[in-house]
Amino acid sequence: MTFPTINLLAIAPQIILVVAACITLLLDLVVQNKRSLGWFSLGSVLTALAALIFLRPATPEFQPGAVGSNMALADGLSWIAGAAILIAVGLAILVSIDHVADFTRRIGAYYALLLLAAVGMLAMVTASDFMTIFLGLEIFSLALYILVGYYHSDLRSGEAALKYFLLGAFASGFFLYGIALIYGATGQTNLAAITMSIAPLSSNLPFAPLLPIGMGLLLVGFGFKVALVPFHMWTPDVYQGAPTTVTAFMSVAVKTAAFTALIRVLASVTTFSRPWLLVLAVMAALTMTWGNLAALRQTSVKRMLAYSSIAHAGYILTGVAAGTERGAQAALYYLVVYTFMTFGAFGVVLAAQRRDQNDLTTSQIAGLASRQPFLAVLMSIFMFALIGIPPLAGFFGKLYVFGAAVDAGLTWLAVIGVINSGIAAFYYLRITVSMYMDAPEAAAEGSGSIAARNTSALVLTALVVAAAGTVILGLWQQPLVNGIAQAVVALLP
Amino acid sequence: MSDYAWLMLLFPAIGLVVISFFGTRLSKGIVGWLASLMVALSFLVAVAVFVQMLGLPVEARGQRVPLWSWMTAGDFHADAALLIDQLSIIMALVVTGVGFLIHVYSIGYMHDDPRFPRFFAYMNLFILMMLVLVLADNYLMLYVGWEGVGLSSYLLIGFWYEKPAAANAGMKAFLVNRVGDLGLLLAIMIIWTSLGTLQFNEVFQRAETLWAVGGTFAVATTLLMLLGATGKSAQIPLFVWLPDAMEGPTPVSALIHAATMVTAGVYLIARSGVLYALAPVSASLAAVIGAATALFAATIALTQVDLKRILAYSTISQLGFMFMAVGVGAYSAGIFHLVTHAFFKALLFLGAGSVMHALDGELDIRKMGNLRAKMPTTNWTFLIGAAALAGIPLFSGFFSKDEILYYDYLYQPLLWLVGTITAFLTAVYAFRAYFMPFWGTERVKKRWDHAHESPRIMTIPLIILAVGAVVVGLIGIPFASWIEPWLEPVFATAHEIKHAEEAAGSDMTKTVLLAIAAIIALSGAFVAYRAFLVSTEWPKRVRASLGGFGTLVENKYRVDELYNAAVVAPLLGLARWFAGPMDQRTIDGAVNGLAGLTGSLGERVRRLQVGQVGIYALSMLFGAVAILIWLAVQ
Amino acid sequence: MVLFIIFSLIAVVAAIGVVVSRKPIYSALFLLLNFATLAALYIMLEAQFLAAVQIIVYAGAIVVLILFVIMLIGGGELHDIRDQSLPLAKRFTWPRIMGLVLFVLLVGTLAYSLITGALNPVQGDATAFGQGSIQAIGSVLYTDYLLPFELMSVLLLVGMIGAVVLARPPD
Amino acid sequence: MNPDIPILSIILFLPLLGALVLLLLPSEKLQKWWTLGVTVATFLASCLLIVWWQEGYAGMQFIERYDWVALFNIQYLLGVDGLSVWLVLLTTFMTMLVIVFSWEGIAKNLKGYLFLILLLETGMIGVFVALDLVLFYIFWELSLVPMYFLIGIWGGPKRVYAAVKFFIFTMVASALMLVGILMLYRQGGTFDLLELQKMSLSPNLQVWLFLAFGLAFAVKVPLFPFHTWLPDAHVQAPTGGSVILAGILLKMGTYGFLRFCLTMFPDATRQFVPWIAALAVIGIIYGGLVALTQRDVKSLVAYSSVAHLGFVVLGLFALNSQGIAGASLQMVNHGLSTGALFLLVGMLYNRRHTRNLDEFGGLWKVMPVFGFLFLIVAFSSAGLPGLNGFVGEFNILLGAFRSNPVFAVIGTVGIVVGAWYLLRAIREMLQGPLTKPENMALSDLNKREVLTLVPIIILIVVIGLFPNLFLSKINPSADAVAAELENRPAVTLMIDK
Amino acid sequence: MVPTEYYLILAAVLFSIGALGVVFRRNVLIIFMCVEMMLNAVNLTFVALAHHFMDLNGQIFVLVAVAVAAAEVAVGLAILMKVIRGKDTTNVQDINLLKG
Repeated sequence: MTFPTINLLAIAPQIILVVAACITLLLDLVVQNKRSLGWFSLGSVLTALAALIFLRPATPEFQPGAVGSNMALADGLSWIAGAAILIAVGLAILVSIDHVADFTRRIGAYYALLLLAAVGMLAMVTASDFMTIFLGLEIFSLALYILVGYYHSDLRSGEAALKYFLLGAFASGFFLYGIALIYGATGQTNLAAITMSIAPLSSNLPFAPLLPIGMGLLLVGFGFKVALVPFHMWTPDVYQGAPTTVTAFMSVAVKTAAFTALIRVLASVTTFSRPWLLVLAVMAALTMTWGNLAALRQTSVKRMLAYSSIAHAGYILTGVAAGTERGAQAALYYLVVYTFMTFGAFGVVLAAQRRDQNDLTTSQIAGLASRQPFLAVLMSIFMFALIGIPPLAGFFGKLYVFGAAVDAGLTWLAVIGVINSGIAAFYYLRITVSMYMDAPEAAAEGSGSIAARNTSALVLTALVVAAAGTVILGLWQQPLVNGIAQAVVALLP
Repeated sequence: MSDYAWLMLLFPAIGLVVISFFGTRLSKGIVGWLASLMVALSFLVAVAVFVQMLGLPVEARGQRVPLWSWMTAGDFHADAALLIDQLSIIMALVVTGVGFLIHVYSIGYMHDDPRFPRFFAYMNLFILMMLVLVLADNYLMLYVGWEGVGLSSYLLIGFWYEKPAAANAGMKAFLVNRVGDLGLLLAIMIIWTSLGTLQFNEVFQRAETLWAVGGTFAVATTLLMLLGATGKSAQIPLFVWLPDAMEGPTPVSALIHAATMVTAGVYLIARSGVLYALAPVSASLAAVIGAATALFAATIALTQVDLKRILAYSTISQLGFMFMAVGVGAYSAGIFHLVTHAFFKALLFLGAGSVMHALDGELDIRKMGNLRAKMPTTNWTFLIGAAALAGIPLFSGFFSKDEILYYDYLYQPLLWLVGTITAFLTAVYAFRAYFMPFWGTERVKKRWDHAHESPRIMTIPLIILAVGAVVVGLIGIPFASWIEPWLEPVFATAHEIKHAEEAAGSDMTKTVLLAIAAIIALSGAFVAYRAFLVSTEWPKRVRASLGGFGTLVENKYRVDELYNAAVVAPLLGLARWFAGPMDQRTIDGAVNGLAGLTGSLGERVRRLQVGQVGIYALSMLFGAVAILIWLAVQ
Repeated sequence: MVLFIIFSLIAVVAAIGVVVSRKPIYSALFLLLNFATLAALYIMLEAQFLAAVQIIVYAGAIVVLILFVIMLIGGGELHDIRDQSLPLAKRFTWPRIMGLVLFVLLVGTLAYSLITGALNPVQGDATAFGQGSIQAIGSVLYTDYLLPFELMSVLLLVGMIGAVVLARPPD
Repeated sequence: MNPDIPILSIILFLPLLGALVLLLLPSEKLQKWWTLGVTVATFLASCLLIVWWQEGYAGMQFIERYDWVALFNIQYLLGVDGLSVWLVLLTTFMTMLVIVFSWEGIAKNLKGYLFLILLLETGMIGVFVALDLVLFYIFWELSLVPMYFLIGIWGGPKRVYAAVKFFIFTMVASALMLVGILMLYRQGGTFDLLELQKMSLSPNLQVWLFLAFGLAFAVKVPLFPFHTWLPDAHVQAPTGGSVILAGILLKMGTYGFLRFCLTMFPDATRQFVPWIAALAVIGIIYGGLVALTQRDVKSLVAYSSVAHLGFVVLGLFALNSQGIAGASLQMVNHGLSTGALFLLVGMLYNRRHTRNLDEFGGLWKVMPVFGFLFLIVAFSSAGLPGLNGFVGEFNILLGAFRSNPVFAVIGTVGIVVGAWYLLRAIREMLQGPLTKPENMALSDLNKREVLTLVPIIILIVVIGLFPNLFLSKINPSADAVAAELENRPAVTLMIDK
Repeated sequence: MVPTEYYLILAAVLFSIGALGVVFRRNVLIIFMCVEMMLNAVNLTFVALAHHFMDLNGQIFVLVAVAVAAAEVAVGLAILMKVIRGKDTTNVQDINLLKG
């Protein structure tokens, strides 16, 4: 009996974060200044990021290959997705430092859960076996169920957690069943092994008809996590009910993790005739349409952004549904970009909402431009990036995903997509209208709490980072695009 | 001569620019004389060109003066260039000569107007544009002048823009002209599309070889051109603007709406003689239109009581004569009448202006009378003008009108008949317009008491024009015409084409017709004398016997009303329908409706989000089952 | 085969019991029955260790925990009050009818897929399978499945933190 | 003649850099002068294009080409030819004047206003110089944002509605163009316009692509019946915004038709000629008639733009040298004359705070200079020969006549209508008795305002008298486009003998 | 020897019943139990397949699933307690502050 050699370096970020999470829990018992917990967590995230960068694909230390009996894989894909996740969690911690005390006293556990959620996500994106994928998924899901319910004084937070949990568990059932059926179809749970087993001839499979069924069930699970119609229903409720810091984090990182895993799974069955791609395409169309339509008449900015994130899941899925190399590249690019812009948008909500509230209505941001012009400018950047106005990165995301769709012969999907972008422009614009063109609501002005409040410098820093990402990834995207290209090339056999 | 001909254009242009930009800072005297001087210089250049041309052999008289390369697009090209030939120099002489006199007259007439400089700027603009029109070397440049005079006409009619009537009249003039211009523009397009050039001589050469007589292109082109000509020359159907144009200052009426601009249509047809020769239908139509207009306008002129309006309808009628001339191919006769008409009609208008000047702007001839006592110079000059208009023998109008009637007779005696009847009517209304103000008794005493002869600066141009109205006829006296051979080279090609169908007239016919014309004119004058001075009851009886028709004529056949009801009102109605039901409600309504629909769809979708876990799970289950069924049947 | 039919019938009945029971406590007991039946089936499938785990974790821990919660929050209020007071017809609102339809479709689809394809007998390594013994499972769990094992520990850590954070009343 | 400097990039990014520096400037005075300086410098730089112009060359000049996103073959590819160079100059020229106009009267947040105008300038220039489809699309969309804010923040009472309508309407319409661009990429593997023009696409595909691109352009132009955003946007926008909107932004649509539809989809273009030309002439008549009923001067000018741009489109779809060259020149002409009209209306509005025709009358008496300038501009707009409008309209109609006389005839009727509404505006605004006491106290234009307008007036006259100065640069390129499109040899002589 | 398909079909039926329960019932606890039942059905599938393939992979997966179920129960019941404390109801129809 021999122990497997595990390439610990390749999962170094995860290890760092787990250790840091434990230490944070311990420190929570002894440290009085809870802000330092935040700084510590942030430090650990940066360390993990540094480790990731140290292991970047260009260096010899980076060995794309199996980690522990093919359970996980550190490759270009996981590197890019991991970086996006770490950036998201880092930003989330950064904006939390000044705000976490608004909604909880259990600050140590809060940071620990954030870190562990990130661990789960990293595990998911590095996973190369359904088992690790499932475990990663469950880790971050559990952590998020808890984090969603973290706003102690808001009943809606608990309600959101309950809904998220019940439906999440329901979806996990489907997900797991899907894995089981794929296992039944192929006799394998390892992605590489599945690729091998279906490569020669599909008739060789133990139970070929189960593969599409299994994939379909799997899609239910993925669809739930990334909020695809019709598995998206929880999203607005949960995003609205969760503390805004958590919303900001989960709205971006979960999508990155789940989409990356989805891409990996799809890539592993690439040689099989793939009827599910059409399912994905239809879901993409439904998702963006539904998300955009439902967002049109929202009065809560958070809820609106939640629907917006649903719509963006549809766009990303468009790239995935193309089922091509370009599609995967596009989806990855979009994910990275989406991380910055959506995080930024929620971050502005956080900065603009009242300290004693966990929500922001559109009337509350009326006249924001005159009170906090810089914040308004940032929000405008995020809004226009989400609309897809060039040269912001959001535009290129759309360009690439729709390009991939057109390339794959899904022109109809691209058409639906661009029409959706137009519909979406309406509600994003409404935010800018409120900020720049509406007079501040008397009540909001009267309460004074918004006008008087200064945005936390840390939040602003995070927002500036997000805005910079949104702008720079549009103008100077060569490094990212090249990295993505390599990652995707390595992915496909 | 071609090396300095462009100076003709330069001087009024200088006047225009200087007065536009510095006019308000200069004294009135300087402005007025500067403007007049510029026209005078232009006139002198024209004279110089003319004199030089006289010395040249016939073949060398027509010359192109290229100025600059104007417009090129693909294989289309048009130069800014002048064509100096026998026809254009005659026109230029008339324009600058009469124009100069009217400028001088205006110094006196407009003396008290606060916008004195602006008036002269407009006048110089007009002279410039008119010269461009008549000197143009190609149709496009002619079009520039064509619309340019339209602009100055618009500005000058609406010179007293505070008066709504004047402002409206200006607008009407421009728009009605634009309708005509549309025809000219389309004609130009056909010419270029078909012949590949717009330069006059090239067009005529190519048309002669490429177009069939009576062919589609020739007919279409000339008909459209005819539309343009009727607009500018106030013929049926587009004459309605000219009577209203009398709202402008009287010198303007004299210069633009009598002497020069309105004759542009005649000039155009004469210039395009070759094309009309190729399209006999259009030419005949022009003649018919001319005849109809002449008679029609003459009847209206008989019934009008506003002195300037009488003259206006008279102008329309006389232009009808010119159309009759050019329509039947008697281009020289048309141009001859154009020249004589320029003198006597300008004279009449200036005389009318002088009367107005004396009577504080009074224009109703029923309120005038016995002015000869107060205004001797005006009286005599007006009489000469009226005589020339009426075609009293030995006055210029007699020769030119007779020339036209002669050719019409040759072409179609019916035309001659209409022309002769019109000539009779002309004599009647011309002398009516003379007798009623200047003879008889002073009908409004107070006005009469104030009346006075106009200052010298106004009477001298009157005198010069009166002399002109008498002597200018000499250039075309029957059997010894100078102008006909002079212009012949210009119209030679056209005549050649027409030659086959032309019936030759004899000297005998001509003499007889001459006699008839003389009798007609004199009897017309006599009738006027009897009817309007001696037995004033008589016209009333005639009027009564005419009944409804008389009312119709008095109301100018209600053409304005007809046009309003048939064209303007429906268009405005359509515009309102477009703006309201169509644009705001249908199109924009569709746009907003689509947005609203999307919004309400969003609202419905939003409502589906009921907030209940069971429903959410149901939705998921639904999705799962749908996916599975689809994948299972694959 | 007889055993399978018996157990499967019990399992299905128990499952239906969970769904239709009036009170949560009945549901919980039916659930217990269901879990136990499954454990029996595991044994039939040579998964002795898992059968034990099934009894210990599911029956022993999970169901007990659920019962505990039911007791804690008071049994009387826990049934679907509205449901029970309504006449039968009104209980079947459109979501429920829809749910039933979907249920039928789901069963149909899954069964159809499972029946249409023939499951090829693929003979694995029976020795390594070791009849689902603790030893066989343990040896792979700590070698090949070390990473998932560690991740499981992280998962449980998260669960632990969550339970502590959430269940403790706000201070 | 062309020194080796990236002149197009300089023109393109000068305003953007200026805008960024502007953000740092403290006082309003400094901001104004700085912005003016930047726009003047940009204008002068764009004049270098003319100085260094290679005469008689039909292709692209001053080409700059760099890889941008190599993986997707997106290039930074700039270039101008005779069809676009005047639009670049028009942009820099009008922007400069707008800054002069905006010297006074911007009540709030002047810095933001100037910033947005500079940003807009970069966007608009970019549209005219970009030769890579993605780059083009970027600038195309980018120009929406500043205009949206200009309307939405500094606009009239219904500004939010107008701004959002403008944004959504044009954005939705151009969305399909993005799909079209992507389909082209799928065919050709490049976004390089020059490469794509050489490619022959299947007629069926061309039709779809034409529709995708055409919709975007049709809305931007705007072609009937996609025009309803325009009156709202124009009326509500601040004067500077209206000037840029009418003067330049609308040209993006016609330019798009010319640069993309005509050159890349020749077969489809020929197929669509009757439809587009029909819409164009409907627009001419319809826009004119609706303008006739408007009481708001700005609204009147806005609808007149519908009519005028109808002419431009009619010219483009004549598919011959005259039509295309005329349309290209007419774009500039319309920019000048309509821009000037909006400036004049804006100057009046600044004094009187209304634009309703009923409120005016007899203004010529108190504002002679205003009246004089308005007159010239109005007649330029009405296509009076000797002024710029005529040159463009004539060539357009000539070209249209050559390809389909029916449309040309209807278009010519539009000239009459065009004169009608403008004269009516003059009649009701400048002429008539001066009755309203508020109007009697109006002051005439001041020196700055005259200075804003005089350059336009000069150009109006110069283009009218010496159009070949401009056409000589347009013609080679227009001929080249026309030659590609003419499936039959050019017919100049039609003989019926 | 019972064919593996029988087990799989049994599991499918159990899974479906669980899913039905989730959408059918309004009591949070019962919904929760139904979810657990679904997971168990999957476990049965795994075990059956593992037996069919003679492959321990499936069994390990069941172990993972059990761990996940345990953790979920802990977290889920904790969330449930929190909500019930706030709202005093277990009927999911009453838990709808968030909607629209």
